[in-house]
Amino acid sequence: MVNKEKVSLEEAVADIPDGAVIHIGGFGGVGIPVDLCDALYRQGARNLTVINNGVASGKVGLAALIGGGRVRKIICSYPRTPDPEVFEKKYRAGEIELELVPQGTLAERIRAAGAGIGAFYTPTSVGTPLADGKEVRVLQGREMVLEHPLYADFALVKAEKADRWGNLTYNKSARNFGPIMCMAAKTSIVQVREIVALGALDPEAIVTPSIFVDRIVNVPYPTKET
Amino acid sequence: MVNKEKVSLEEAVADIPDGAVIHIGGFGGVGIPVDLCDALYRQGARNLTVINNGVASGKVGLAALIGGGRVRKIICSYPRTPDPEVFEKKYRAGEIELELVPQGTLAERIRAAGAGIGAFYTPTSVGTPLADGKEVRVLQGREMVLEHPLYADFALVKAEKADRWGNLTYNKSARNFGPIMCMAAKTSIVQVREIVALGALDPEAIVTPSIFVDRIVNVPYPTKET
Amino acid sequence: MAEKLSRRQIAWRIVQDIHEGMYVNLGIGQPELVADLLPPDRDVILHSENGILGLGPKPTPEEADDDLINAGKKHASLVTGGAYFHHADSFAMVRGGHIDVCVLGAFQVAANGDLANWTTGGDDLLPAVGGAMDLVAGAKKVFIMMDHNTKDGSPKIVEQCTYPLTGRHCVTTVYTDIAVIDIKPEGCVVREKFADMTMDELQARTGARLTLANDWHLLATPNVG
Amino acid sequence: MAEKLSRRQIAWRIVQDIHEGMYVNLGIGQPELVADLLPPDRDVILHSENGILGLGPKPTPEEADDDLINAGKKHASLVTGGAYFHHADSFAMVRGGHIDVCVLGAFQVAANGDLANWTTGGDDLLPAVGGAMDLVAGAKKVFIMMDHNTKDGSPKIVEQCTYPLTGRHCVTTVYTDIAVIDIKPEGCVVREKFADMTMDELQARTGARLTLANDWHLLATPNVG
Repeated sequence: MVNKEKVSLEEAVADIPDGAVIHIGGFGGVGIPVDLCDALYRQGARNLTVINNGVASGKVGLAALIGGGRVRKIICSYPRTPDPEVFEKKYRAGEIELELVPQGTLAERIRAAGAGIGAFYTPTSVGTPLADGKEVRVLQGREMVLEHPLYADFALVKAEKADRWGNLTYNKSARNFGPIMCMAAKTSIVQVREIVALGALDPEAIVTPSIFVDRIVNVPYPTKET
Repeated sequence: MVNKEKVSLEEAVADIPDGAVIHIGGFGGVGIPVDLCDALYRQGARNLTVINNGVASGKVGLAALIGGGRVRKIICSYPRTPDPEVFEKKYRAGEIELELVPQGTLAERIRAAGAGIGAFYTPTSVGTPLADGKEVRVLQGREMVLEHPLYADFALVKAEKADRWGNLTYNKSARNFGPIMCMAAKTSIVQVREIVALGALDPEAIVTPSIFVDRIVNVPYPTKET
Repeated sequence: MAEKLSRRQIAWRIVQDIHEGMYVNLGIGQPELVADLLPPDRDVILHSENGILGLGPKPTPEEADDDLINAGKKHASLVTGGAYFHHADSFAMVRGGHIDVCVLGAFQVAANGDLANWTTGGDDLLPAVGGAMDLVAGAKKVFIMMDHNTKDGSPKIVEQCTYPLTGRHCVTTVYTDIAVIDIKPEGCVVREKFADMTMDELQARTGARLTLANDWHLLATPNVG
Repeated sequence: MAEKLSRRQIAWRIVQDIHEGMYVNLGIGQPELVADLLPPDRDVILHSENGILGLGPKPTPEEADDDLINAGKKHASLVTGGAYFHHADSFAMVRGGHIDVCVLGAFQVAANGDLANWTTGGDDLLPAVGGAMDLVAGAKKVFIMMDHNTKDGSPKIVEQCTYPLTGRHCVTTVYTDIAVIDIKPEGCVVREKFADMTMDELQARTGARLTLANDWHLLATPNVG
């Protein structure tokens, strides 16, 4: 019987090694898998590369990983937060590397990794500093920039409901990067508010089919970014 | 008040001109918008380029358009049917052009058109006759072929339910190419089994958001491919 | 009579160019005022980068749902007919040319339509781009909402942007506190100018050469606060 | 004793290499037999190109739903835990390396793993490729199910394919009516051969040089019809 549920957060993240590349879901604090991030913090892995839309704020979750010096590099679209303590201080001190990517290009690069696309051309960022050094080609009469997939070893994602196969639904704008990150990581680890019986999710309304999910952990009362 | 419902199939397809490029949904007879195709047949447009997974069989819908000599070119992955009368005879007589595309590349080229991707690299078809003349590049250690978006002037699609804004759900495997074709055409025209009140579709379970839909027609008892 | 439009009046003016049935993305900050001034009987469907079509008004504290925010990371609501989707689908809408209008702020707009609105290149703030580069590359029309001049009086409409670009040749129209200016192949064309301001006065406050549209008229708005 | 495996026996043999939890795509035709021989207590999740995960058994005529078919365009069912999705998502699963195994038929397999299974290049049938090229490019393992020889006795395992290719270097293992042969960097390695057939006999029926695995054993299957 296929059952992807792990008994604990600790078990779910136990094998994430130093140096891993990790997709972390969430946008503006919504959909962030704070409990998985905290478990990873306790686990102790270092030298991580993290792909997330931002750099997180507060003291838990991704902010704890950054603040605790576990993250070597961030790939994101919006590394600015009201609280400069966590990321900005480390960045200005040269202790963390930053790759800035337009938000839509970030999403499409993650999807490309999940969908087996080797690279793609996008009009986004042509003529801007973010296209510096990138190949440009005219397609459909427009200049386009070549962008490459963003693979990850692991994805940490938060969803609403899962069944034991790993089919997922999300809640409102907490969906954001979750579905494409589950696609793009070798191993996707999902904290869900509720685990339901196989068959309880409407097959027409499953957002992430089970094939993209490797591990689920039930976290009925998820921690919020603070 | 936004209301994309058209009163008749005739009104919905009235402005499709000779020479139009048309995405037609469906796979294996399921999800084919037969009634829209028949309305287009009656409307009389000629010299069409049609993108569909196959070449249709029977006497109605896409088969009628092909049989009636309205289609100049087909772009598809599977131009073989039990009944050679419709497409094969015309093809062997040189009366219709064929562009053969692997099914996954077909789907991704349609999505690329809808998503504003200028072109993409895929490992599919490398080393085969379907890659002849195409640019090949090594990415992630593999040879990949450059593929271009498949735009269309119109999409004809069949869905299950719509609201007046054009939000759509589909039924089972009839979903197939519908969502990506709605994205990829300048004007997307959808026949639906049922029109429901705005708000009746679960926002978490809408498959095609209204932004991708231009016209809907209520066809409670759709014609089947025969 | 006021010497210039208030921000709400600029937003009101933009609303006049947003029509029934349009899909619209409003940038963070000032452009959010546009939502407040849309007539309730006009079906305009707001897109939010973080996976929402049909963004509704700010909820009451009781109605606020921590899983429902807008791109500015503030609590939001969903209108009847709205839908949720993931980030790649959201930016397929943007990049694929499905958004009719996006409204953004700007540091500088050039006469050729170049836009600079994400970083001044200085060291005071970390560079953060968000979805701006995707929006200006993909939206059918890019409306800029901004003060005509900086606080120290420098022009924000210029011959060439000196700040790092967000996109090239992307701006459709600039709505400022004193003018409505279309960016056309021939350059900056004044469609509307405030009150009895002369073209010389307007030109003096602008860093790029202006021409006056044949069918120009006065920029007049009601008092909307 | 039979001289070779029946098709159902080949399917049974393939089933032994499909494990609990695998996501599997079965090609149209003979590979569909694999589904019939999967033990009911083994959770193997079948993918169908037309947007289905969790393809179930053939429905009764009463249960058949005209909107639910498999990639072979025959009525199908959905198992508990299954899901529907669109074609681009379906081939994201395929191309993105998420399918553990696909099982396909073949005209020819070459010693270097090249596969020809979509057209003989002749004029008798229109060329039709479907999803085969995507599957062989994307699935983690490509299992080929075929007769060892053509009806006229020609080998189907060859040094070089003469028919147009479906993909290069893509075949993992070939399951025929007389052998199980892994395609390795060093070429065709016989893992199992039928009954008391000698390597010379097997080689005589094969168009590429074979080597015998150190841990080879007999290809034995129960009577499954």
